Amino acid sequence: MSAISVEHVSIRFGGLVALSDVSFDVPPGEIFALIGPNGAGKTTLFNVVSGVYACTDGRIRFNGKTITGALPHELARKGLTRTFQNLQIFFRMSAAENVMVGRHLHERRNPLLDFLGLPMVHRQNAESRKLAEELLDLVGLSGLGDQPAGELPYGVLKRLEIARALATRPSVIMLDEPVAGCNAVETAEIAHVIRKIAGSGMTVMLVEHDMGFVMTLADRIHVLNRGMTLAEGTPSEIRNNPAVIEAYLGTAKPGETSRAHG
Amino acid sequence: MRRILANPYAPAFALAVVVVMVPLLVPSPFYLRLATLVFINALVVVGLNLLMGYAGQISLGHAAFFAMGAYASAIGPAHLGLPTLASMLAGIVLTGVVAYGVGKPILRFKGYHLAVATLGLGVIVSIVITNEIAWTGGPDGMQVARLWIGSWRVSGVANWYWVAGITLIVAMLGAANLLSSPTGRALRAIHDSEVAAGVLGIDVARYKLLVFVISAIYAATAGAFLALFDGHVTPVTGGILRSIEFVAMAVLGGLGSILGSVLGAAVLVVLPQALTSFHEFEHAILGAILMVLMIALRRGVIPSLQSWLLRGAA
Amino acid sequence: MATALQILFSGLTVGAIYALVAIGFTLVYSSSEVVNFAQGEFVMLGGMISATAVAAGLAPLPAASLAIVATVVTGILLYGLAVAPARDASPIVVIIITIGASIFIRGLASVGMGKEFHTLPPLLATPTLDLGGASVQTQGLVVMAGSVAIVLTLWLFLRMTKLGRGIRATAANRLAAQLAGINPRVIVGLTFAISALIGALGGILITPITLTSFDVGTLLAVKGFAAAVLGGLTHPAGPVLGGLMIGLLEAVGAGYISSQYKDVFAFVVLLGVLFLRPQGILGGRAVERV
Amino acid sequence: MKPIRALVCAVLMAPGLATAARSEILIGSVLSTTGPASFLGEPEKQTLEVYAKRINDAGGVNGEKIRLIIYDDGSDASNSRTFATRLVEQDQVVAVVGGTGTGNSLAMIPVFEEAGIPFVSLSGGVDIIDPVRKWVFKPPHTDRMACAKIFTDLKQRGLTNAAFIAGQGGYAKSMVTQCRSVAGQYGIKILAEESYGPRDSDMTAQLTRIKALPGLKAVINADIGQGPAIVTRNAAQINLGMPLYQSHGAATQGYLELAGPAAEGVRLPGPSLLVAEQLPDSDPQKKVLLDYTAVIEKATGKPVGTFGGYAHDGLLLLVDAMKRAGSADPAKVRDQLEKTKGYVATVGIITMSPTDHLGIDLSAFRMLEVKRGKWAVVD
Repeated sequence: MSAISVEHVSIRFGGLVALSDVSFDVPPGEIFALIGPNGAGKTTLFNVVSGVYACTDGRIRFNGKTITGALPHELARKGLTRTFQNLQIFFRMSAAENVMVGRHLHERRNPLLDFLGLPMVHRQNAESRKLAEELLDLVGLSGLGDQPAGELPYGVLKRLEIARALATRPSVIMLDEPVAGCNAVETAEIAHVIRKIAGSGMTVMLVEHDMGFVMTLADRIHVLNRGMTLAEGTPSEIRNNPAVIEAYLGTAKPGETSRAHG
Repeated sequence: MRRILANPYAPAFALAVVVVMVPLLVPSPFYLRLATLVFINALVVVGLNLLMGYAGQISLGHAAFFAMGAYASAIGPAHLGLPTLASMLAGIVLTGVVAYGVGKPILRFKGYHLAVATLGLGVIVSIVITNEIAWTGGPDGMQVARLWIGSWRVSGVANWYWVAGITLIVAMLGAANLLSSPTGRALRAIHDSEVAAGVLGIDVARYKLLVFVISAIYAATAGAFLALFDGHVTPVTGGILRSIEFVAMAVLGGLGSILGSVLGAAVLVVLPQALTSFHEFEHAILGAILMVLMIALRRGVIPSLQSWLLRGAA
Repeated sequence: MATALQILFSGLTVGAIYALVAIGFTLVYSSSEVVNFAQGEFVMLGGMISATAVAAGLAPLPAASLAIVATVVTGILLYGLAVAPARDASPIVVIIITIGASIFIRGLASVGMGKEFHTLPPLLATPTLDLGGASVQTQGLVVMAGSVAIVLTLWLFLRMTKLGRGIRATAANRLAAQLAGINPRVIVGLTFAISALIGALGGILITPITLTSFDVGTLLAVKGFAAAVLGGLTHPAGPVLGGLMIGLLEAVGAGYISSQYKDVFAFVVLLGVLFLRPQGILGGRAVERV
Repeated sequence: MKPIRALVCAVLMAPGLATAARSEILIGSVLSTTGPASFLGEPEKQTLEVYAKRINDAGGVNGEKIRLIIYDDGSDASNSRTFATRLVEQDQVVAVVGGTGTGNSLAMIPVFEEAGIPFVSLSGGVDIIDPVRKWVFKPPHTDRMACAKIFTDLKQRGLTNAAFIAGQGGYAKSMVTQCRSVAGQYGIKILAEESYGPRDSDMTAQLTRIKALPGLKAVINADIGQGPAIVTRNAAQINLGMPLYQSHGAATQGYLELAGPAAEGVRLPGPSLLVAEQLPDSDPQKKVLLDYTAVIEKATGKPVGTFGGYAHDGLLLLVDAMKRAGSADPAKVRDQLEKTKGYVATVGIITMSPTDHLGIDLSAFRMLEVKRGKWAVVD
């Protein structure tokens, strides 16, 4: 059974067709990459799968169960979470608190007990804080826990989002351009983290423009162009696919780093 | 310095010191009345700050909840034969229920739409209070029976000063507890990014509704206190100008700062008293002070002072 | 039939008044995302200064001109001294600043021009007209025509003149406009001046109907704000549509349902419309980008 | 935390600057000079200030100057109460005259009752003196008296089916409520009670609805401020076709100016103050009324109105009682206030008693009609 099945998904905004009849399957534990030129619909597809947008047609299944139309927080509860292309950091919190928010589903959360500030709430806070530190260590941000998130550099925030997503203990994690704007060292670190989490059995879906990163990391690659599927296969298959080469040469180079909306 | 400023319980502690000190310092009970009014307003503003400053949802209608608490405490004894304490508590619970029912649809709005929707709530409540004369006495208002707790007759400024002051301290402690808990982190997450909060498993709609209800309960409690303290309540209690004043208090003191809420309430309650000597220029000066404070301390008095102090200490 | 027509005219008259207030809100909002709660005071100044000047013996036209100039200067000062210095503050802080400004302006107006109510003579010699069995104030027609004329002029100004295009460019993308050599501070200052002008003009036109006093601005601002949001804060015709809708709802409420609860009726319908069209009646579709 | 505590203390101390010199008689006042009731509060304030100065120029009271301390409650009753506390606790006044709206007066009364300070209210509501409270007096007409005057006139003219159109302020609502309660006694049937908002600018919808009522003979508008003028104009606009009555809230020169020719034929119960010149010389009130008119017009350049007259009566009643008591001692002044007998005021001739802290009767009102842009007495 696939971790994620996208079946004939289409979405329209007014007259604009953003995705048209896209289908693919992601088996558990795989690193699955979505690529395509700007405007191909990669982030839109992420938004549909993660419940941020509702698709116009089609169906999405998660571990065999239909999740079409479910809200993001309901999907998170089932074990699906994501990061964002344009950072969605909680800027008014510290780095550790950002990750602690990711622990939300696994915390006892009773507003009345929270209001009263009972000792068990404080104990739980300490526990969450410890786990948050561990996740920060995992993504290479040891010792930054108390830093206000608003004061951290871009590359660090990218990794903070990954740590925060991991805190929800997902079975599927979707990473939207995890190494955009990162230098070579940071990119290598993030690739290492992704391999590690995939190695633990987690399914990873990612969108990325850095072709070198995608080609070395992904098990399989799905190529979108103008909202439609262009090709799907292993990195070597994609690298040699004439349609993919044409689409990229016809529009923009694979390595381009523009931050335009996908 | 940084540790003191960062301690979530410091504001409540500071206020506790003030509550104990003020009666020793002031020359007449009039100042205690002023302080009591500050506490009552601050109670609303602390709740509003949870909603606006932490969860990032605006309300231009909180005087509606304030008035519901006030009128419930008045109407229970006058028309339903209930003891004052029971009707006060019932009124607070009822206001929470109403906030839940109203919040469910209107919290789907964001930004200026939410502002208009809550403004509408305020207008509606205010019109109902003005027109249902048989129940509310209309624009001239109604008398409020005294509060008895057991054999203790809670009346006069000497009693209400302590009731309001201690309630405010408890409310501030509760707010501080809430903020450093899963619930509070969820609220603060919603403020910065609803979509990120959602993908991390936070039921955004539920938490918005939760904080809306909590802030309504704070407001209703304060409204009940004002009605019982004054012994008379009029529809101005729930007017839209009062709602806007609460927002001004929260923003002036500093959104996201509990101590700021108390200070904002203190400034806007005490300032008109201090400006009476300017006679007809009173309002112009009040407006000018509000403008200048907001321009100079644009994140609110307390957050601006805090970052200034931290910079000085570093 | 005549009753229905009378109620319709009542709604249109009131609606046109709200529309005049609302136009100023949307203009400033679209260029700066600031909701200027002192807009109601512009309306007040337009009416009050004119009425005070007329009472002091000035002819209506010079009195109106004086009022407009004084209000525009107030608008520019408001921007330059209070809003521009806080331009990097959050919208709610800027709103509180404009509320402070409106308390300040109102306070000075009450000292300078007193607290009595004033009126101005209507523009046309015939005060009322008979239309299909209903009677309508000619000044109401003037206000309606005035708000349509103001919207059209504004639209032409925004489309056809260089300055107007600068305002639109700033509204669409502040950074891009800045890169193209447009100074956003000048542009936003200009929109404050224009909205003050519109407010003053509106104040002069509505005073023969509404009468005026130093504190007329507050509630007008509240209704105008609701009208602007209902119509869609960024569409040029939004405020007119929003204003007319609220006016008509109030009149229908007062005429057919309950005059005590007409505002409740209007607000409930307004909220219902916002549920169906969260972007306002004429607002463009907004897709949240993540 | 020290600076904050210091700040709190400093701010709390600020109002303490105004302290009394002991050689003066301190008289407090809380008025609504801003907010919806400022239409009433502002002339009250002007009158108090002008007359306090006149009294002092004429040598003061019992050889002492009086000093007024006036606060603006912004038409908010909770503020009234705060200022009432301030007058008693902080300023330590010996008497209070004020309270513009009925709600404002009612909110303050417990403070003065508890402190034992005479309070002369300027509000219209009958609840203020009914039941009688030891320390509370009130010269103004009650709304109920205005109702009685209008209903008497309606009955005489055979216009027994009437409708109300009223604002939503305290004055308007209280008037309608009190009129409803006494309508039956005069054989008047109230067919409708329409209403409009505080800043509404067009009431033709409500008037059209009223006009369509079968058998309706007259319309009564209860309000203050700009409302009565707009209702009067709208009534003319839609050609109402039946007599329009206003309340004493419209008994001002401002109403005549704002309503213009539309006011022709409108009737209202007003104080003799507005028609002082038309009174016969034998009228005992004439001199007081003309004096008040001359003083205010000279000092403020503005015409007199009902509400300023209330303030005149309130302050002078207090002063009169202080003179008779020979002291400003609150208890003695209160006793003398209660013994006021035949005191000629703008509202009428006041005679108080332990069971009557109002002291005037229906004769204080005259039915006035607008004729050629001026007030004329019709009864």
